[in-house]
Amino acid sequence: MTNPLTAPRGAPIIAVSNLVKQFGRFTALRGVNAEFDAGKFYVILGDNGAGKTTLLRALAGLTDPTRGEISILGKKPHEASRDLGYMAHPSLLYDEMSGMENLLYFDKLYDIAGNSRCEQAIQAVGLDAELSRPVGKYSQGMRQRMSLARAILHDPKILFLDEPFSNVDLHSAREMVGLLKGMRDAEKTILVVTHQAALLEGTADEFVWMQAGQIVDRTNHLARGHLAPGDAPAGEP
Amino acid sequence: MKRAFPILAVLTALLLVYAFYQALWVAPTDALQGEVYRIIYYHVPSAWTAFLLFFINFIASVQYLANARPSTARAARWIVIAIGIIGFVAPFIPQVKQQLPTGMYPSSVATTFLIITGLYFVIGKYFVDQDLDVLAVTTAEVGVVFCSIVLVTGPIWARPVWGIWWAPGDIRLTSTLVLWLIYVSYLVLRRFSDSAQTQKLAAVLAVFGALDVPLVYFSIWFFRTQHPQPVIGGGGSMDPRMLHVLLISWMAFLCFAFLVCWSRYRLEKLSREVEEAEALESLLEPAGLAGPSSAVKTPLSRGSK
Amino acid sequence: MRSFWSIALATLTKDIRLEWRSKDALNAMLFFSLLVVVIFVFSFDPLAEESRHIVGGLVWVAFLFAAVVALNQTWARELRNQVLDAYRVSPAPANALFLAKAIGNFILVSLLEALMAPLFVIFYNLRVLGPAWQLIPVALLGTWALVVNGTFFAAMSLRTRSRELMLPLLLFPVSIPAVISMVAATTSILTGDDPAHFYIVLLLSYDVVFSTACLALFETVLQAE
Amino acid sequence: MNSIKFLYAAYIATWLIHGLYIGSLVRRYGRLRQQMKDLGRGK
Repeated sequence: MTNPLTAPRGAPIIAVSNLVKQFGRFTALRGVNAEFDAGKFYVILGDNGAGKTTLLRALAGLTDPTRGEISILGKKPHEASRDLGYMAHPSLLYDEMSGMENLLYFDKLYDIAGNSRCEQAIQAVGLDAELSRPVGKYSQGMRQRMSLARAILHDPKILFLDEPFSNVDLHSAREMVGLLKGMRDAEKTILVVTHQAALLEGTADEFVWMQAGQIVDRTNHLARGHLAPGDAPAGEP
Repeated sequence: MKRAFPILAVLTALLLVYAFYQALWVAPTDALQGEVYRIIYYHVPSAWTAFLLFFINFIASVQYLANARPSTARAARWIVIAIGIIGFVAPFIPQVKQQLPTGMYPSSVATTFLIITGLYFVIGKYFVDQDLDVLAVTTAEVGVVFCSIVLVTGPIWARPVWGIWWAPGDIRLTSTLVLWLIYVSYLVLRRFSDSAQTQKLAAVLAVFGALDVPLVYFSIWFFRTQHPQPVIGGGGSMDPRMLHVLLISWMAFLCFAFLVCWSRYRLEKLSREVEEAEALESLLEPAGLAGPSSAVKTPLSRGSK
Repeated sequence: MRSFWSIALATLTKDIRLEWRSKDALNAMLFFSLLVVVIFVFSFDPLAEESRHIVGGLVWVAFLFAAVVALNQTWARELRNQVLDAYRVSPAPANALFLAKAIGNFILVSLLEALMAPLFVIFYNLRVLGPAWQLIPVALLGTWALVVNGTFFAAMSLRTRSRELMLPLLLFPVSIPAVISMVAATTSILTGDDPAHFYIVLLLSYDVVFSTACLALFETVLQAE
Repeated sequence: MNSIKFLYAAYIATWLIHGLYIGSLVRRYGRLRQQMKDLGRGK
């Protein structure tokens, strides 16, 4: 396999330069530099507090960086919002409404009216659009999948997923991986933050290792071939 | 710049002593109120100073918000110019002239608008980006101090003259109280904010507070005022010697306010630099990580003396 | 522009639907406003002769308390599961969300007032001496005045520590002219002594000024994390 | 005249408030200086 750093398959679609994010005295990101190419599947790995979620939130335009630049499709994250799908660790859904009702609402925010689009999204994640149960009564796995359906509702070019497999049983997780693989094959760019990287071995194009607010390594395999200069061995399972 | 502060401090002290002497011994005794009227030499200048500071806070906040985008900054500039032109020309139009309250001259109204416009551009020239926010904190805090003095000396004056501490229908004291409340809530928001964008939130609140001022004034105005006629531009009943002393006193308090603002401004700048340095320190903390350490210069070199 | 209104409408219907599904909160709120009325009745003797002069103030202070409790709940629903983030990553304009929330709160607070007002009338034996129909514009404009800034400052206090406490701290000072106007207008209508027109105009200008300011500045508040 | 007391009270109150505020500024400067020292020591 070729090294993706030297031979990119697609053009860079996301460029991050010198990104710093501080919450008071706590530093979440300390100078992140990276480019992500179109149509690739990235997995971001690292310990708790390594800055993965903060990076994803900054990319999605939810949090303004203290310093540094983010360019998505040549625009700022806010301006590129139509091309971004974001799935967070919390479900980002209203517990008291059914999945379909939720999606019909979020549909309006993207100015794409129509039940069919929502039904497609629900079916894409392997759920039943007829399900009238409120989301609050879903199982964790179903809720995660519905959350994914919300993120892909407007058919974005780029997907940011934060811990999509946490608390999901292995079977559902495998299904979701298959789904993501299909989307990658449909030329979507996908960034996944996860602790269960083993699930994505063979699916992901690249593993991005983060530690203490910086990207320390990028590898093609889950096993890190070499360590970054001055880096301690990662405590990743 | 460093040496200017003590020189100015000495001058201000002299001016304050002179104003004190003028207020207590030179100014004539009021025929109706007796000696106690001399409170106005502290009360009124403090009020004017507080209003000026709050106004600067408003301008700084508007500019801070407008500068977020070049387009809004440009729009704000043109709006201010338009207000300046209209305010300069309008008082001389006969129909508008008639509407002005007695004792208010068109030329003074026009000058006021000119000063307001000028202030916007002067502040915009000398304060950029975060400095605008520092200016806003400074003026709000010092303004609240002066406003507190107005609110304390007001009732002390009212008691012997009116026989009551506080007249709820009195327009100026009550609207000053509301103004004080608004700016205290502004300072509370700054203290309690959890956001990385406290400055923006505070600026928004400052704009809301400033929009509130005319509404406060009109709402109390209808209650009918118990206050004596305005001291300046209201009937001209004031002895010119009294006015003279009042203006000297205002000059003295303005200089004093300037000094206090200067110290507060420097304190805020320094503490932000310290915060930044602490943040940088935490940025560099885990040794061995290849970071931006070489490129980082501590910003404390200036402030540590 | 069309999408602005459709987003606002969708948000509003969504909020009403959610409010309806979790009726507990609504019921608790109704009970709370009932309690406020009863407390006021016990604190201020309803049989006093001059009750007509003070009841305008009492009613609006009671409404203010009920409104603050209701307003504090507005954004709570958006914070659960961080649904607000889903709105923030979407291209939907922030104003539309604000407008929907403000209208939703307006409906809710009006509902509470509609429950409380008759109780005040009964307990205080009120009989209106002035033009009674003017109470309607006063109530509508006054409620909007409280609600528009209340919704705005409730969103602002999301970004602070101890947010439930922050809302009244931010809201009350700015609301003083509105409170003065509605109390004075109500009193002059009840007593029939003075015309209330001036205050109605003042309330209207308050509403216009602050609705504009809120719509213009809400994006700053929503995105200030 | 008794009202002269009010005059004195007002003047004293004014300088008391200014004094308190300047005192708080001095205290804050002191705390800042301490912070700066700590910052230098931390390195």
